[in-house]
Amino acid sequence: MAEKNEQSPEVQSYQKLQEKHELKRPLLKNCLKAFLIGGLICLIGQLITTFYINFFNFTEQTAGNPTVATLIFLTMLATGFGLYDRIGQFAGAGTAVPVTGFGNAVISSAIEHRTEGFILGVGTNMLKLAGPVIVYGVFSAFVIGLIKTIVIKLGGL
Amino acid sequence: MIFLWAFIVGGIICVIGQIMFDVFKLTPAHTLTSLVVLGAILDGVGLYEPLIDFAGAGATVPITSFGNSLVHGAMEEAQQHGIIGVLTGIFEVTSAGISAAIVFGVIAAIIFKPKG
Amino acid sequence: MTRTLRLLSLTLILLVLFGCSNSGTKADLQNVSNRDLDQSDSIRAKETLSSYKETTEVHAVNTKDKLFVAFDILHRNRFNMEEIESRARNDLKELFPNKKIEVSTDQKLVLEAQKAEERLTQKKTDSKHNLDNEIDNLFKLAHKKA
Amino acid sequence: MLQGQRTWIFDNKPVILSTATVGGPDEAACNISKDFDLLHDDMWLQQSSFEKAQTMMMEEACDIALNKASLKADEINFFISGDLTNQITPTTFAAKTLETAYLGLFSACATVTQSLALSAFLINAKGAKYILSGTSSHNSAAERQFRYPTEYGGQKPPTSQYTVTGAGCALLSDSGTGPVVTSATIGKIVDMGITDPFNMGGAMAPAAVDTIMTHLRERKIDASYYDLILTGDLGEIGHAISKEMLESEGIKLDDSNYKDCGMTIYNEEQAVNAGGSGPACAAVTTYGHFIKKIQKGELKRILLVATGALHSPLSMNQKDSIPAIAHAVSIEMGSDSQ
Repeated sequence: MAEKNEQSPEVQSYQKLQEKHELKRPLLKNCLKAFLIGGLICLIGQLITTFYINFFNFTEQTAGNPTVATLIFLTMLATGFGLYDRIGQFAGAGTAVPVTGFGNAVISSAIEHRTEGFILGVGTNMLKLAGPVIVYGVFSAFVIGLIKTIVIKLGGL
Repeated sequence: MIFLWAFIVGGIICVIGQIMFDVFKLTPAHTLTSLVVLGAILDGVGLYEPLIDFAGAGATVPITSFGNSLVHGAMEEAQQHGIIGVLTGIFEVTSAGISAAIVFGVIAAIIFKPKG
Repeated sequence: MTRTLRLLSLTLILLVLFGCSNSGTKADLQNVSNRDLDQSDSIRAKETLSSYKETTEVHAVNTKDKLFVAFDILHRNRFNMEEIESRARNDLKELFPNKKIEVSTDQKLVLEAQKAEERLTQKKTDSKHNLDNEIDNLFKLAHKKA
Repeated sequence: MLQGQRTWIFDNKPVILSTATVGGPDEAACNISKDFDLLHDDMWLQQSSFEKAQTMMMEEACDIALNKASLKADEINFFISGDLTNQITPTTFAAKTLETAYLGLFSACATVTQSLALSAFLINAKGAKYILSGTSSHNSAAERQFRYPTEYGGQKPPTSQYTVTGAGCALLSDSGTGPVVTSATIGKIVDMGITDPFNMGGAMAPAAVDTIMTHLRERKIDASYYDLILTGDLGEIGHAISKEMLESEGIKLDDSNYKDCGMTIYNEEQAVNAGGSGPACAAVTTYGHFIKKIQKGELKRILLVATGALHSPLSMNQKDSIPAIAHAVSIEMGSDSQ
């Protein structure tokens, strides 16, 4: 990609031809599906939160963790029974962006690699897909926390 | 009301993800990583908490909330111990999502095998 | 697939309707007469917060030296929740400078404060000791962190 | 023998004595399911891993081909085969079971023609009497190696293709009756800078065109010599592109004499997006469906151009483009080519 200007005219003309025939991704339809399914997952999350608030001793603040854990538990079942990849093909980002998508990335990697054993298979490969999310989540939190603390210390904000 | 807004806000965040998939042709890993960093930045400038107040699970369920809760954890320590707190805070921060995914991942590996 | 979609949207609408329909019942605190259980401060606090244009529901419980207020606001104002909460806190501090005050907009605490009120009016909370317990529980719950 | 720069003409007429195809559950539901010799309804084939399942399909295909020709494994000189799973271990373990001399190949989805061309060459040169030439792939084994875990809910774009679960095998000999391998053209790497791993057809089409053009030129024949020019797994996009490219070179083909295995195998209801792919795609379609047509006399001469994308997950992550290759082998009806 970086060598775009080095490409020969033959390659460039081929890529034009290729683009002409390439099936376009149905953006509008995909976005609508992502909206509906993604929204639905969040709605289910809200229902679970409300359930925990009303029937257990959780506040809005503390109900977040059990809600996420419950959603990931449901994801485990959907992934294990081979449903999540099918819903994912339909919903795209609608199932990838909620925490259920994160859970699915971890859980699907874990069960995929069980044939290679629990330490070298499951253990090493579990975070193969979700690793970058954790890595850059933590790192960006560190950087932002640092910047914010300095700004506050300097009397800004 | 909160249910409606959870649906709408959650849906919109997913649409942003879908656009990153389809228009910018990012892989899921790139997309999710960008969204987590986005969540962290939004919390850094103080916009994510109001969004949670407004949309409830619509803001806590999407992956962006990882960034939010990580920054929150770091900031809490920082308020007590200053700049050192950011460093020590970041080690104490855990997100329920990460722990839950790992625990259920191992359980799933014991119970299930891929359907193919 | 269309059938599934239709089913989904139907459940969705039902859920939203269901979620919107739980309006709060008002407990009449003026009936509480016991001096130890005097709730007149709570009534004043509720009047103050009810005068805000954003509030939809206020519940309050107090002892001699503590006051707990939980309130809910119009959904469109939830973006400014922190600001409204601190305004309420300051107003109440001014009103009751000698009391330890806790203010919350958390759904759970609104729910619990309402229950505490009901127990007062139904005379289930009938001693100073019980009331102290009630308010301590509310304070504890409000301080719980995620 | 050698004609032109990279085309072999096989004057001694290596014969395809028998062929065998094995498929998985998706293949049992596909367009050409009746042409399979053996179909499985379980992705695992009761094995402990997808890779072992792939090994088993390869073994079964070899057994069936041997049975059809009433031969035993120890009469076979060479087993020439490959696949695209990690260091072609599924094929290697099948070779271990067969206990024959073994040459392992890697040309990704073009392995079927690479193997067939080399086998025909060896037999033509009297280097062997019987050769088993085959290839296999397994959808889940390929998915987990090249893309995501099989249960991961990633959305595949419409340009993506679906790896065939199956194995195809041909038994070649220097004498006997059956379709004859008459010529082969070895392809060269063509890389047009496509980097999207979900668009294999677009990456491989120029390689197919290059090989077809070279084959026709070096054999000094016209495209109409063949009843059918059959590409491996270009899919919808690659098929359309290659057709347009061939047309601009003056070779006009239509849907009746220019087909793609990846578009032939699955039906519309199967969610395979642009079509089938994988080494087994061209193998099962040709050795099952089209060989039967040749045997029945419905087709006389076909040119099989299997295409392969020779990238690896590593090269993709290092932002390299997808290098593609295509090898062509012509198969003609025995009596006609006498």
